[in-house]
Amino acid sequence: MLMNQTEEIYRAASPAEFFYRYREIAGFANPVRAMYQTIRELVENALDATDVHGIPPDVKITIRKADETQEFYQITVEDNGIGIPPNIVPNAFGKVLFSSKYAMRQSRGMYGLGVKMVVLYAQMTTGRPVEVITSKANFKRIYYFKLRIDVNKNEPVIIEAGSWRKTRDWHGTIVSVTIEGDWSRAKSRILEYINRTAIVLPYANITLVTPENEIIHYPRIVNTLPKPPVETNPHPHGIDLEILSGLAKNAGFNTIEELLIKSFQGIGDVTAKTILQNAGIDPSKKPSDLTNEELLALVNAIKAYDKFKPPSPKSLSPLGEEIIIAGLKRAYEPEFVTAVSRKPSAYSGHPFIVEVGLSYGGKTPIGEDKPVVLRYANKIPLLYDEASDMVVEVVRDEISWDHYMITFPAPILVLVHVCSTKVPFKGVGKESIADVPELRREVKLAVMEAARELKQYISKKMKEEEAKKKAESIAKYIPEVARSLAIILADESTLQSFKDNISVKLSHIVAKRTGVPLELIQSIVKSIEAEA
Amino acid sequence: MLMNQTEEIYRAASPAEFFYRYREIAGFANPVRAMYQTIRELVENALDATDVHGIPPDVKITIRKADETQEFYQITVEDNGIGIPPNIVPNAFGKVLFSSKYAMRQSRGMYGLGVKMVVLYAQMTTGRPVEVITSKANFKRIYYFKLRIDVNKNEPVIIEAGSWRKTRDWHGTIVSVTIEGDWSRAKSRILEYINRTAIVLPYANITLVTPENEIIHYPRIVNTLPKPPVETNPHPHGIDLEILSGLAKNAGFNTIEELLIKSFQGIGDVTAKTILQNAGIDPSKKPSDLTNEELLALVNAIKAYDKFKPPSPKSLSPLGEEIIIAGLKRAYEPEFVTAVSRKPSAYSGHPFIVEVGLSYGGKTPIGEDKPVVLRYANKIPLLYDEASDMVVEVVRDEISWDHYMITFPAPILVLVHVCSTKVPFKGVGKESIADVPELRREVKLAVMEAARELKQYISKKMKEEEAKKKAESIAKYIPEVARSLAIILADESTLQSFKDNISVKLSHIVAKRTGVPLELIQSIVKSIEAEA
Amino acid sequence: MVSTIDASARSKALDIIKSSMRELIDQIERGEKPTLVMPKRTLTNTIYDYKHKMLLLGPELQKRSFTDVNEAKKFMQTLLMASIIYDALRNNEYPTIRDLYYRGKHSITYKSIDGKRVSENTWDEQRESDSVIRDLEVLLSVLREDLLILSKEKGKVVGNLVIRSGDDVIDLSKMGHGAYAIEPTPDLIEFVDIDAEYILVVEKDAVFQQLHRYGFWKKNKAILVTSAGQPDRATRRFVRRLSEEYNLPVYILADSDPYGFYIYSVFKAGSITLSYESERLATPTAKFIGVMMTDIFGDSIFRKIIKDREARKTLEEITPGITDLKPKTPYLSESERSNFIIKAKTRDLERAVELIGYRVAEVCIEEKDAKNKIKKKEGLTGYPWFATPQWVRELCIFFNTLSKLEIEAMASKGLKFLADKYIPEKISTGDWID
Amino acid sequence: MVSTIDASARSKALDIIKSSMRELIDQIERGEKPTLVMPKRTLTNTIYDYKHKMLLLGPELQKRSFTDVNEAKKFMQTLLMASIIYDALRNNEYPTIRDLYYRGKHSITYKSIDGKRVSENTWDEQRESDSVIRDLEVLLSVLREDLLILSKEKGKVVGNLVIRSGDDVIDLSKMGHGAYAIEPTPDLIEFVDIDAEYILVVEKDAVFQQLHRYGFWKKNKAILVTSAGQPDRATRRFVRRLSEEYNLPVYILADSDPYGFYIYSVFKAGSITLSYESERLATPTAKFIGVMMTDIFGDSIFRKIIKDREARKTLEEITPGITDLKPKTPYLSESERSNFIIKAKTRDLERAVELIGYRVAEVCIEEKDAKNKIKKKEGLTGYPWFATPQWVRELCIFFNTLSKLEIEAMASKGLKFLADKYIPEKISTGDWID
Repeated sequence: MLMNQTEEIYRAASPAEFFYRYREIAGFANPVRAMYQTIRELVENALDATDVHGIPPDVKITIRKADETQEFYQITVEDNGIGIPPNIVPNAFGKVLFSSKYAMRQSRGMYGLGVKMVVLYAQMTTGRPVEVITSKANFKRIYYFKLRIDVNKNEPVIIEAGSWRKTRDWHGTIVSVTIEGDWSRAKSRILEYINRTAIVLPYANITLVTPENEIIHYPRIVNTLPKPPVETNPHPHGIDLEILSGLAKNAGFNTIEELLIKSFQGIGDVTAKTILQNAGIDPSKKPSDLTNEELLALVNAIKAYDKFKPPSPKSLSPLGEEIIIAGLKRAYEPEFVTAVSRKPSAYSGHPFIVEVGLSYGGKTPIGEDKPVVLRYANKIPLLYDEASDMVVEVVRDEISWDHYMITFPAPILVLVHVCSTKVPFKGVGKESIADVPELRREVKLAVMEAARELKQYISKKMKEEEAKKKAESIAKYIPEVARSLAIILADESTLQSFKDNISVKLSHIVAKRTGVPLELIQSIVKSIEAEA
Repeated sequence: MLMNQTEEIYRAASPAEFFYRYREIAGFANPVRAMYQTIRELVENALDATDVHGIPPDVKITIRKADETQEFYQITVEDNGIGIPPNIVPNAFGKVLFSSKYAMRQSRGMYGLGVKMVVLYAQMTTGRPVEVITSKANFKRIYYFKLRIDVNKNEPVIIEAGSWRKTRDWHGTIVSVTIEGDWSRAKSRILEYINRTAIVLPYANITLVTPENEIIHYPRIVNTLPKPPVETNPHPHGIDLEILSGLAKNAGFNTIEELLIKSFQGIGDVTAKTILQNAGIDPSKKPSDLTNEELLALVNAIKAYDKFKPPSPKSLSPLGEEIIIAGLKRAYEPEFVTAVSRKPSAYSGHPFIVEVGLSYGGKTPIGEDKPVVLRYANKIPLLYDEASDMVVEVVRDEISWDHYMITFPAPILVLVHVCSTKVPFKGVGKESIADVPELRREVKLAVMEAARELKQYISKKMKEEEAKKKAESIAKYIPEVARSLAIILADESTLQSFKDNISVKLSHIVAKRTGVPLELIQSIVKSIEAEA
Repeated sequence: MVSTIDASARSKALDIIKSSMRELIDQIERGEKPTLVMPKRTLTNTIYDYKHKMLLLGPELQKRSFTDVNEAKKFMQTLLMASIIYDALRNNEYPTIRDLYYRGKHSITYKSIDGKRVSENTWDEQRESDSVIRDLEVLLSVLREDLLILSKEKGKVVGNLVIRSGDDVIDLSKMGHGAYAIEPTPDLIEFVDIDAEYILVVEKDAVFQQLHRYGFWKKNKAILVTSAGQPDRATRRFVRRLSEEYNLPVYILADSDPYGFYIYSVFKAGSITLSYESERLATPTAKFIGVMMTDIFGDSIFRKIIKDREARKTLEEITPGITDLKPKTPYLSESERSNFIIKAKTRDLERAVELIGYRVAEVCIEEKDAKNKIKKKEGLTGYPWFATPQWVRELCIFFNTLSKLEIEAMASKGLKFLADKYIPEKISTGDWID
Repeated sequence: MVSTIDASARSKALDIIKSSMRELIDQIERGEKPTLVMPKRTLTNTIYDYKHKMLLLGPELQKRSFTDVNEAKKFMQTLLMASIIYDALRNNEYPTIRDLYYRGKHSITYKSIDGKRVSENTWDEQRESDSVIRDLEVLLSVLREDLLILSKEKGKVVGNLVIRSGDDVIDLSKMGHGAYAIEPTPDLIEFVDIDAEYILVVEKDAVFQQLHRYGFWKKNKAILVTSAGQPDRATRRFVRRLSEEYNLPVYILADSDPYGFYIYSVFKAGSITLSYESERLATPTAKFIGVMMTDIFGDSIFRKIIKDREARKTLEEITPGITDLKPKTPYLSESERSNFIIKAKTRDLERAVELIGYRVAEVCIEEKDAKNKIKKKEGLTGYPWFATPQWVRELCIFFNTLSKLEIEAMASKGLKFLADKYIPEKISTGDWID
């Protein structure tokens, strides 16, 4: 047998190195996409540092050309958020997979990856470090860092650090990076992203300064914020064997019963005992003593148990109807607007809420054969893969818009916001929502509820028109009928008077029969110019 | 200002934890997909352990139901590869991002992730550890491991380990995992994957044992292997600032000139000096002393330099024409088959080779309006996202198949294999090839070359037919012409003889004029049954 | 210049219109809503009189009030049309329905309640004006020809027949190779002299020309008529009058396809949607002489089909007597059939279902595709005058073979065959369908 | 039974066929490839004779050899058709072209070189058999009517004219309200007596009926003919013979649209693709009396267009004299126009370009959409007999207004207007187009 065996050399890559190699996973495939993605990551971090903590966001994005010959852009995003403790900053910006977002609550972005990919992309294209300025509300000083990532070690390298006394009552974070980008081709995407973000954040001040020094500003128009999400224990239906094994080995509970009660939502004494009995496990057994078979039996028992309360919606932060309406009003000055925020629901142990806004008339964009759809997941706009999105499918194919008195083309737009501790995305790109039956049902109900309100509005407007149209549609024929009868029955000489006489009499008859004032009928008859 | 600031809790997730959360990135979204992906990862590792090292692969895949009530399947893949040293085994199967595949050469799979995701998925669904049996050719013993991954630490946990003396001359690896799967829905995908793999690996023995105990066997039919890839230095055009900075800081060269010459392909003294001069850098400068600006200038100078030799194709391992032809012959028993292996080419510093196989007639599947296309990247079949693949686009839209005398529907199939140190995939799913102009051109040229050979074959076959058809298309009308003339010019009594006389004379005239034997014409005339 | 007979027709028509309109004036003067009352021209108000073999309008009435929103425009149009026709009569004119469309078409411009000037045409398409002409026919109980409305006229006739038309006396046996083109108002024709045993109506002009040239009518003492396709009103009325007044049998010779059968049906009973005119235009005694499906295929196919008990039962339910039919042998050989037959199209199938109903199709069609095509016609029950054993047999063979045949194909066996054998033999042996 | 005149026509035709086929036999006997030689029926071999205003076939010849692969089937078909016609003539038949199609259609079954039994029809569609009939017409230098091939015949005539047809003498002024339907072989008609000043050909049957009924031909000493739409061969030959033998002017009355103009063109010059028959069927002296575009719109639109120097130059290049045209006032008022006019369709536009060429369209069309629609017609130069100042004016107005008008719309101004004013006035003032 022919053989030419070479020895293999093995080594472990750091997460930073891995993601540097596979940067397209995080959306950094080329300068256009990377520029858009950079804006998103920084803006979403800024928003997670503000509204999630009850602070009405002030976010300012500045993009400026940073090199005369090369396509380098400095992107700076400033927020008024809770700030980052100085001891955390290096890792938060310089260690891939380091994050505050592993908690069980609704938030934006992909945990532990976003801003670090920005930093990696910057140092790979322009070599410039990230600059961070931050302070928390109760701090006396403002801290300043300039850092990069050591890719091989996945560690931050601090290039410069410093601090100064606060002279005004400021808190927040300013992040600035310089990357290779392609503004001319990324511009429209970025503007659309900001615009869509502003629609659901009327409680935020958002400012964008473009490289051309254009200033795009969305001022705050509401002062109430959505209720922030609260961290909760996971729901038992969201469990798998690996999670349970992990808890059993490491969480340090004395009995498996205690573990169940303290680690999950909605498991009390009774429930815990029932489940353990179903799984054939002694409730007082030490968690770390459980065999793999026992753990598997427990997982199956939990999944089979159908009496849990639905997952707690506390971890969610819906927008609320007022905010949606305010946002749509500002964006489209519609003739009619409404919003629906559904009650919480759940799938596979994950709570979710569906919200819908509906804008009609005014400057609402025209839907050619179906309404325009704006999609949001956890307050983030979804801009791509519209065709395959379940939400779009429901709005376009499952709702009979003609039942709601809409005839296309029509100026109608539907905004759908899905918030969840785990939004079921289709594919890795996270740009479209997958077809989960529980979710589909809620989207449909929400859209129908909003559409019903629209229908009531349209219906009332139409009835008033109809009555008058009816009388008109008879009166307009009076002169023609009178003339025809005159031709057949009158002489040449009496033709005109015969005709006039019949015309007057018919006007009276029509007025009487339709209940419309005689004057209206006569004004129509008079206006007629029947061309013989 | 309303404020309700909560404190953030930060931590770093281990790579294992991260990928466990985002397992859909690696294709483990649901039981159907995960089962398919598991087979792929294990088979591709088996192949990388064999043909890459010059060993004709013997791969056996066994799938069996592992639980009576639950959908658990034990999947075992056995190869005759180079084996894994026992000290490496735990990390190779139990540490995410640990891999032998970071070298600069063509190989299958995504580095450092594949088999570990299988292990993670197994322990999350069935809790069963992975079992590995392995030995290298020169070892006296066979080693055995049973292990799992500690997700939080991203470390292997050895549950069992052992070894025994070899009693026969065996080397290779046997990996066995038990996962939750969905055989009934994954089956067709898996069979297609194996079938397509076998087509380009006629030098491999591949056996699949299904849960129903069906045995699907593709025996070895060729004994030559593709030339294995050889590790090389990277080509300078594949560089970016991050790579260069990393080398400058850590690689331990004395001068930047030395660094350039020893770290990259095709840079000698002269080239190195020219580049450094263009970048305004002293060649004797210590690499670690270079400023960020200097490094950036150097990257730009390298990118601007257009006199490098193209990237070395040594790191590639094309199939070769013989292997492709053998594979297609076995699969389709075609009437005509050919293959084209193009010369190496390159894009953005990455070498690549395009190979094409063309099968026509026999049991070749029917293309309705264009040829059926089989796509391969680095010997791996691409089964999905066909519509958006550049290769499919070229075959379907850029080749005028009618110029090559193909009229659809036709039994024609085109196999396209792209091998490269970096195949340009579209999107994260890695199921379709992106539109890179250099690559597109090569694909087109290769397909056209193969199509030209097909055309020659068809053309020759057709000409022989034509000559005979021509004579036939005149001769068939002789009786009708003779009869018509007889009706007009003969009496009732002489009609038959008149007709026969004309018929004989016309046959002679036609034979003379077309140069076809008189017998052929007479046999056609005789066969006529003109129904009056 | 104008014939005296036209003048008297005119004054009669003027009176009829006048008196009908006077009723409306009375209503208006009394302050009542003006309403036109006329027989309903709907399918549900159409009755087939089995005894006289005739379609009649039933007793239902339609009331068209000016003050009914849905009827106001139609009301206006009806009166407008009455006034135009009245005007034409008074001016010695002979309008066509197309003329009337143009004469009445003008726009009504008014200021709408929302302030816009709106323009609307009295009618936009001839479909609309044609419809009110039909309304006036039933309202006034006259045919349009009685109102001196002329139409395009394709019918021709030759034979031993002398007529008076206008102020002339014309001998239709002295037309040379040409023929007499029937006038659009056949009620004004006077039959002066006739020497004929039957009337042969030929669907196709070219076949008419051949039979005429061959001397068929002289040899067979026939009146030869062609409708040149779908028969127009005058041809139908001419045939009806001639057959009725001289008690002559009428034989229809048409293509062997549902369209040919339909032409026969138009001669015999008229259109089911225009039953009011059938009373005077239809010839209930007309007989279909051919080309029959059984002339092509014989009856073996049909006999095979009714061997099936279920099939027989279904067909017997439609009309009793299908098992008592006389056997038939075909006129065509196997190879003639294969050269001459044309494959039926979906439209043929649909028309056949319209004539005989869906159940016959269901029993007789074998081809799946064809069956699916007419699935939506389920529920159609066919015309009463087709519910006879012979027609069931003909159409059953059609459904089964999905074939049709043009009369020219028969003629291509030789004009002698057609003129001296096929037609005379079928008439003498009674091989026709009533 | 058959007229004596038919019998002599028959024997002449048999001889012609026989002698033509004998030439082929001679070739075969000599061992040469059998070849039919006939005038080429292509556009490039069609010549317009400006002097006689007639389309003629040019001198180019087509050779159809049996041994030419591309011609073998056509050769067979031509001989097959000759034999069928020969047979029909011998059997005293009068086939139509549809009959001939059926008579010749059968399958040729043979064993192919690859061993399969193959079946092929002599022809599949009538298009094919019609084409070889035309080939035989030019090969034998006869018209199909000379071979006693009949066709559907729609033409009718009335007037002070006595003819002999077959064995009858017929007075066409004594047809009552009806009319005389012209025979399919008008060359066999003998004109016995005539008292008329001109021939008026009316495109539409219904208008013919009205004028006839109104006594128009009596009052105006006219022969009134209708073609009932697109004229058939017999009507064209009838009009040609009558006008030629008595030197009578012929006026064509048609719709004012490119289709109406085209019908005029068919009467006057025939089809450019069938020029061989035009020699005997066309009436080069026929005049278009109306309805003209200038009757509807007057000529102000045209005068405005040719104020533009470039436009005038282009049109003058097509035909000189466009600035010397007599002015015209319209017969219709503004409001009549708006009620009667129909919007032209793309097909109308295309046909107009076919008649007059693309350059006139380019100069006169204003609407962008319409211009784009006919872009692909660029390069068409129109028919020679339309290249006159008057026709350029008519079609220019058509292109500019994109409007058309039916003759019925004129009639709706009153039959009196049409019969007593419009037609007589236009004839007496010479307001027609030659």
